[in-house]
Amino acid sequence: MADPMRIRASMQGDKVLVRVLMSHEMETGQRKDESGKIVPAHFIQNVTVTHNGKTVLSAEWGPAVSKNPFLQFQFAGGKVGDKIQIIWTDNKGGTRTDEAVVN
Amino acid sequence: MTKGFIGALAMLALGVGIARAQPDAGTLRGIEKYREALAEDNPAELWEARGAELWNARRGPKGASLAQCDLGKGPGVVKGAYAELPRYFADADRVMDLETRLVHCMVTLQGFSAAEVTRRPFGGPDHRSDFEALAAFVAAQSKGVKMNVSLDHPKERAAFLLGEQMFFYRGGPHDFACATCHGESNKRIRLQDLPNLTDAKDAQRAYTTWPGYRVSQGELRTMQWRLNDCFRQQRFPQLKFASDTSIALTMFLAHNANGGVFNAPAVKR
Amino acid sequence: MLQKSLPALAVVLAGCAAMTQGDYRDRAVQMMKADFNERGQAKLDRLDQDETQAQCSRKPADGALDKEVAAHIEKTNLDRVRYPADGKLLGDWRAGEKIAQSGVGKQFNDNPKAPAGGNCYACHELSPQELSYGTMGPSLRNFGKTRGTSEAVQKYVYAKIYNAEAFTACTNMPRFGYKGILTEEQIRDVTALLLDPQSPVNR
Amino acid sequence: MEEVVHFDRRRREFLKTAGTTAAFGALAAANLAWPGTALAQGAWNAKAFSSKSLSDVVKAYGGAGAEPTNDVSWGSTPEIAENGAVVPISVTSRIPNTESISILIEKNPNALAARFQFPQGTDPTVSTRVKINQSSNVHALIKTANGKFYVATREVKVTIGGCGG
Repeated sequence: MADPMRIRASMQGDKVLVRVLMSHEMETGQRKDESGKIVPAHFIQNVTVTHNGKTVLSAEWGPAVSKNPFLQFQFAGGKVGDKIQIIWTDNKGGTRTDEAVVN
Repeated sequence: MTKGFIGALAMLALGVGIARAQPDAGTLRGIEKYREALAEDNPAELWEARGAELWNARRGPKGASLAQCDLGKGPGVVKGAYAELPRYFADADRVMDLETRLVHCMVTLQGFSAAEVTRRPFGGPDHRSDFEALAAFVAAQSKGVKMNVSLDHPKERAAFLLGEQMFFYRGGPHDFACATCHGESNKRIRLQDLPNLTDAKDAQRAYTTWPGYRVSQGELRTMQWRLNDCFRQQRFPQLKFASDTSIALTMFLAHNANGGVFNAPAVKR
Repeated sequence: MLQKSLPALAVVLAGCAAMTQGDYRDRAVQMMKADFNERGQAKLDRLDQDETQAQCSRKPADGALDKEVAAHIEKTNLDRVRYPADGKLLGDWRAGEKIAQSGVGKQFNDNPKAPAGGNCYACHELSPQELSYGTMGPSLRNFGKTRGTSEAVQKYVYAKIYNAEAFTACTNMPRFGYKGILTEEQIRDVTALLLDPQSPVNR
Repeated sequence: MEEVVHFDRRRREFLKTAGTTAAFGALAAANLAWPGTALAQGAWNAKAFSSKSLSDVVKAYGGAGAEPTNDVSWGSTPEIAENGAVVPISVTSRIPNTESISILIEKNPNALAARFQFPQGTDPTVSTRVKINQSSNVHALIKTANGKFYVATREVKVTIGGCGG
């Protein structure tokens, strides 16, 4: 499910507030399907957020992050019109990159 | 069974009625905080975005988009359409809810077969539902619009009255009807408030918040799914997707919610 | 399934101004019977009502339940109560607590061979440890503590769980024994959950 | 088969999105070798994510122990969750030079849920949503730039909801 992320980046005072929704199953590897077989783990492991090319957040995730993950944080030094890029990669090699502009 | 025993039973039954369970205030406040924390940044937006793409995508044997689909307010008019559904459509000579109308448009505009597009109408871990995405997209275009479902056409009125009968119809091993859980005000199942769907205020609050992102499933669910899953828990057989029964019940619920301001997709437990 | 023909409905609806409530009821039943698929253990006969279900399928507009009908419902259902042959009415409250917590059973996606739950907490407060309880039914907290465990009380509790319609016509509570949802042993266990002095319900 | 198809699709989309620069292509290829692959963009500490306890997670990140702290606020984190599948967690550290915040769920099969690293200029505050199997202590584990670990703890109750079936 590599649907685009929903990224909101907005100025809150002198900080840029970033809110992200990602489309991902975040399968734990412990759930059984209807035939009783274990569904293999499938989850986002790394998230990196860059602002004008500089990393402003990096995260490691396990399968306990909820399905269709949400992330919110804030950083200084940004302004309206700046570019935010987010990359995630999962444990099966899936990945997705999306961008947003600070408003 | 003696007379005395029956009398004792009656007294016991009365005694049971005295101590009504009061919701634990601290627990309910905590749950309220939980719901507030989830109200923003609703993953339903992911479905809305995919629905918008699907709406405009050229698909099916005819390679057409749904952009000319008439949801009741004219071809291609999406804004406010959901707040007036279900409604009678002359071109099909039938009352339709949103999903039934989407099937109609997929068949007539895009050339799909109805059986094909409704084979797996609900999404899961290994399958994504186009209806759930499209319903999220269409419903979101009615945010802030007052529910205004008409019973002017005889078939609309008939659907409502049939839906009402179904709502109160008891059956199955548990004797459950829709009304068992949704016919009284101020009741909870576990910690979830049960809307009284025969009461305007409760019906408005409930109906205007579907479709919803169901956090327990991580899926966007629609009214068709809601009815299907209620019947599962009523211990009934499986309701057919976009069936007349589903439309009649939806008509009953939607009309009861008239006047409520539409505010979906919402977040649901 | 979407191509289902509707001529019958069209004919009925053409004269709908003249349709009575009873007509709508019959038409609604016909429509439902066409609009469900059997799945798993949930066959289409689950849409067939017994007498009690039919008498209790009432809209608010139908007014209060007729006293004679109510008495009839309670009498016929009381006659259907079957007590255990060995006369033992109290089981294991620990097993009863598990039954009270479990909401599975009889659904089309449930394993028909696995035991069903009673789902008591969905509607009732019981043990103080469980915060997540419903309010559709009365609180059963301290049920045995306030009523004792006399044979009359035991028989009442067993019978109420077995067939609640015997005591309150058109109650929302399922007829767990009569409808084969819970076994005799399970009903004994839930009876113990309510009455046993050691049960958390009474502590 | 399904997974293979999905993988290819994701990979294609990735390449399309990120552009087919050599660097990104190499990254995608490296990912094939999971598990245990360190990605160019950031390491994934397999040992930490398979740890069962707070102390093992601290060890996996090179510490000896964590000192309890009250200099953490929990924002919108609820004390009771209607559904354990999605529990909003919000953590803000007031500890100077906070470099990372990890969120641990004591009673989950593996304790560590997520770890966030804050470069200079990023506030040590983060909100996310996690799965909590049963009522449990939730730990916010803070690591500072000088390698010290601090921990704040709060309980989150998870309720059973709905019709139960």
